[in-house]
Amino acid sequence: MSEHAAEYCKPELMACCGAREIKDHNLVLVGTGFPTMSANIARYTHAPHARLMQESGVYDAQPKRPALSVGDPCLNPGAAMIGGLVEIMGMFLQAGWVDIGFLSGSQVDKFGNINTTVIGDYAQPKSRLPGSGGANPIGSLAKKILIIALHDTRRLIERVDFITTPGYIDGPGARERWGLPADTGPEVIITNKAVMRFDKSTGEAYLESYHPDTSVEEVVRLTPWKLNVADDVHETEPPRVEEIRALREILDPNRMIRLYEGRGYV
Amino acid sequence: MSEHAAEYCKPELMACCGAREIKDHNLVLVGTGFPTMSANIARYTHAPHARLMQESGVYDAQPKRPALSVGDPCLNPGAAMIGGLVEIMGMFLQAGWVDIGFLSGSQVDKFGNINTTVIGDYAQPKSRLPGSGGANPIGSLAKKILIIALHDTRRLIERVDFITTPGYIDGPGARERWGLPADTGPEVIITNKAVMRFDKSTGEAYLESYHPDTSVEEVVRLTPWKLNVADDVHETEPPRVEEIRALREILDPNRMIRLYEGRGYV
Amino acid sequence: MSKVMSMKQAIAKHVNDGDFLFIGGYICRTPFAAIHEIIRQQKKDLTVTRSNAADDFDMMIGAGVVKRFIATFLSLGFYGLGRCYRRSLEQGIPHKIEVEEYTNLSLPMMLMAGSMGMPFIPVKDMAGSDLLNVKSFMGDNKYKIIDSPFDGAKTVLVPALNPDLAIVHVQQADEDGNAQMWGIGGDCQVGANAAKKVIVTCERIVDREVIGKDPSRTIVPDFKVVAVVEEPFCAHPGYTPGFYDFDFNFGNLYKNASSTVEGFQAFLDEWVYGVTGRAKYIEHYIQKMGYGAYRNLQAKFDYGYPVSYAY
Amino acid sequence: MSKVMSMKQAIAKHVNDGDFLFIGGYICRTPFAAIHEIIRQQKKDLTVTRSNAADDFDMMIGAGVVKRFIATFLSLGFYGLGRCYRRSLEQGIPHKIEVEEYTNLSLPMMLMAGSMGMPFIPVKDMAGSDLLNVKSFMGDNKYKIIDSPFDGAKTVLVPALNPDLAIVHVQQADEDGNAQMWGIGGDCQVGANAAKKVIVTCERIVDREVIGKDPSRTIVPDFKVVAVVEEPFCAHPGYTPGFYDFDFNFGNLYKNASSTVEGFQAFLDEWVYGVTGRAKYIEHYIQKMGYGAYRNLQAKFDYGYPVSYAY
Repeated sequence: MSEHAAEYCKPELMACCGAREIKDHNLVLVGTGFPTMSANIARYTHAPHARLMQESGVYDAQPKRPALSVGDPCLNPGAAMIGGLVEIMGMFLQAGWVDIGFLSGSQVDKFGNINTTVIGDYAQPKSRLPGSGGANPIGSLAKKILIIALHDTRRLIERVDFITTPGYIDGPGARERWGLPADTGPEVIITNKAVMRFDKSTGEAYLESYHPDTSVEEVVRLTPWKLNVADDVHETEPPRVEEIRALREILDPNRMIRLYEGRGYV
Repeated sequence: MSEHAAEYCKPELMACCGAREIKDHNLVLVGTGFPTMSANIARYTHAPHARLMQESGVYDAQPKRPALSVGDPCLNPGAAMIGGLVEIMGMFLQAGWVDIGFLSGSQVDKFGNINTTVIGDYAQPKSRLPGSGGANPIGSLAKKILIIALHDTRRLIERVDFITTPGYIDGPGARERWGLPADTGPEVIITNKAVMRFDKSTGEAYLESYHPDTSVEEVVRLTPWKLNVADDVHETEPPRVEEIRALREILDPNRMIRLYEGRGYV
Repeated sequence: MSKVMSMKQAIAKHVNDGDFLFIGGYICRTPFAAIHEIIRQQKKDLTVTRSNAADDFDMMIGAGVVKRFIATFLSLGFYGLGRCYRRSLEQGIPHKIEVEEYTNLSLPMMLMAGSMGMPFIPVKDMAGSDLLNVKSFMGDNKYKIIDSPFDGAKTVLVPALNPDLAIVHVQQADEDGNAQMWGIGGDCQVGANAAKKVIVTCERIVDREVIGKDPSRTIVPDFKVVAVVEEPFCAHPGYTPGFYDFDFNFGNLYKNASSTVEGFQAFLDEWVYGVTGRAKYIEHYIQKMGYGAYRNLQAKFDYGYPVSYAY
Repeated sequence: MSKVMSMKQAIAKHVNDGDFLFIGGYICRTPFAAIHEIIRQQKKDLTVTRSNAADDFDMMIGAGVVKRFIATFLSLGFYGLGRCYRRSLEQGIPHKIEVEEYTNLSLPMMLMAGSMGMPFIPVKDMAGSDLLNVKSFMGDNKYKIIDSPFDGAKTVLVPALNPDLAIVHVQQADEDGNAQMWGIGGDCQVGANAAKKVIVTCERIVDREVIGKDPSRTIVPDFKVVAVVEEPFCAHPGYTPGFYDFDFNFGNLYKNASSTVEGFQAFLDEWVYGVTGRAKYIEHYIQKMGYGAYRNLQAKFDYGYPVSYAY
């Protein structure tokens, strides 16, 4: 058993939870922030052959500073291949090569559907969000989707206002009926309070583990749908020493990840 | 009126006939041999902005020796753009940018249909030919098709054994019924005896001009279908001095074009 | 046959009110100088498209030149939501644009289909999402669902797009328009080649002979190009690989300015209407931010290896 | 994780009897050493494809390793018709292969569709020709004609192809398989990326750092690659831009040899079965043709310019 870090912040724990979902040799389509952190923690620990790509056209970048966007200049020098959206979203993702995709959104529901389009009515928006971008195709076509979310009753919701990106849509069999590829779909929702894993037979997220300093009861209370709890529910394993070392010594020496604390990830 | 060359061989005349069909700024999809000669004569005379491309992926090559194939090494250095079949056949041809295509075949019929697949029965071939290659898409999609043929009653035929590349198929309206793009199709058949132009209202080739040293009667006799003759039928204009100069001084100083004489182009 | 002209000429001559424009870029190689000129010339009723739009499209929407947007995404990324975009859709300021929504897979595929003369193209995304339930100006032609004639599977088809004009920024082009690019591509190549004509803006004009030394780098052939504009620093505040970095601080400036209608107007007055073109823009930038800030954006020296096409 | 191995190992390990192979090349960058090894190992019942096949495919057909051919064209070009191909189809020597015929537009599009996970793709060629009237082993799935759901226009759809394995030759690759290419492409990139796995043969193995100096040149990413074979002169008698010219005289030699069954067999005995691999092949070439002939094929020195991706 690994030793655990004595001290860590919640975003660091979340990044480690993401990393643990990544297997060696996995191909990971990342954005900025959490996904890049998670994928790189995995690379520096148990998954040295995992490879990252950005939808803008970059495969296996070697950035010398943290990328602020998927089109960041630092992703260019040293990459193994650079094309464009056609290559990453068409030739890699749609062709079925991408193992892991990360998603987040303003609303996430129990089926793992995600809304990044609009709060309120589409025609008369209360709040207009950016839209799908790469989210819909990633959610449709990557083999395993990891959802990052803030655990509150505004972000987690019984039913999203708009399905930008399909999770299990309205329940078991829906992805198949829509013709989405077999063996794709959301795997977990990683929040600042818990890891919720999807039960493929119901399409719903259930509580797998609650983070240290919270409890099953608190997580259930902060989740607006009737949250099923795993028989073997347990405390989330804290960051391991080698995970934290990768983060702080190699990936994020300035601990920029703590910016997420300011956004509520505590 | 231009001066004419005192001496020339039949393949040179044919190359000039091809060149005269090319307008300035035309994009010409060429193979080797006649098409390249014709397109380059045009470039060095009346169509300086005409541009050549080869289906293998090359646009505006600057070869320092005559290319022996559309994949010849000499097409690489100095080209303006190199891609592959997807770029030339998809992005340039299918997208409707190619003005001129050259075709030839073992059989050509009065509707400009061309056979490069098989002589005899398809399943039990008397003679198996190479197949379509780029011919079918060029014949389907280039705005103006120039057909180069040997004028005898084996190559010219009432009806080809196999339509590899559609001309006017079985007559007027057929291309439209099949959904081929408007304003495409064969323009002329240039042979070693004559120039036959297509009547768009019947889809059939008629005699426009007979080459010096032959006659309407000879051409009609050597053509296996009932050949219509233009009211203003006339002798083909011989190579102009400037056309022959481009050929012999720039393009083909060794007069390799005379190889075609050995293949019957006399 | 040289097609070289100024940005002012290129936009005046080739961008018409009501045109459908593809504008390339992905933070990388955004033709910002062209966008400013479009705004300066107060073009109207444009339909615009690109995958992953950012401050460039936000600015055009805020300046009122856009009527319709074939979209996948619009955000300022690190700097948050697109303020002008939100004001347009939430409050109708300066007017409510019409949005047809796709994704970063389907839209590039529609442009690729357009670039290759296909009528439509099958895509595997959008199924099961509300993107199929919202249709705007493309109406029932936004997409079609068929049963595949091969295996009966439900298949989403999206139509080819052929913009009237594309504007793309590249590292180098010759005077005829053969355009060469390296680094992050976005949907630049398919978007440019889908268009009926192309304005190429570039960091440097090179001889045709330079193009011929490395023809595999060419992404747009000259025959599609109607104007070539040599416009160094064209992509600022975005970047061009090998030439300059993106401008983190300017991103903040735009974010803050665009947070209010007045601030956005003041931004336009200063950086768009207040200059006659990119040269004056750079002058103003240096005057305001200091030469050090400008100098810091210039790319480091880190060249690769040459290759040979010889035989 | 190095995937470097010998050609013998790569073919033994990754080419199975009955496999569907894409083999790249267009006179340019034909992986001839791989083809010879496939013949040497007497693989059976292969389905093979590529647009514009030449002496390489002719030789495989004559050697009896091919069962089925998804074809557009097979010819020796300047040297006339493919003799082995004709003998197979006209006389059943060594056996009659099955041929499914497409074109140099439709086949690359089918491979492109395969490379991008599309189920099928619309093409504008083949309509009105007898190519629609001959169907072989693909049967009714050779193509489908539908009325476009957008505008009702008659539209030909062709299916995506996904070969079991692609073999492509490039100028350089790293040990993991990131493969870089320049010059004439044919359908090499779409064919390689359509396949479930790829053998990359290359003129030189380079460090990952070299790949990273010019990542826009990469045509196949390492994760698709199962073997990397450093095999200089691999494409002879074809060529590789920047490395060597094509061998005009060898073309004549093959033409003449393949004109008869006996001559073809003697050719295989000498150049394929008679050598253990490409090193011995080159030795034999030099012994027979002279070092001067070998030297004359080496490319001239004519390098372009390096570019920078720095910021």
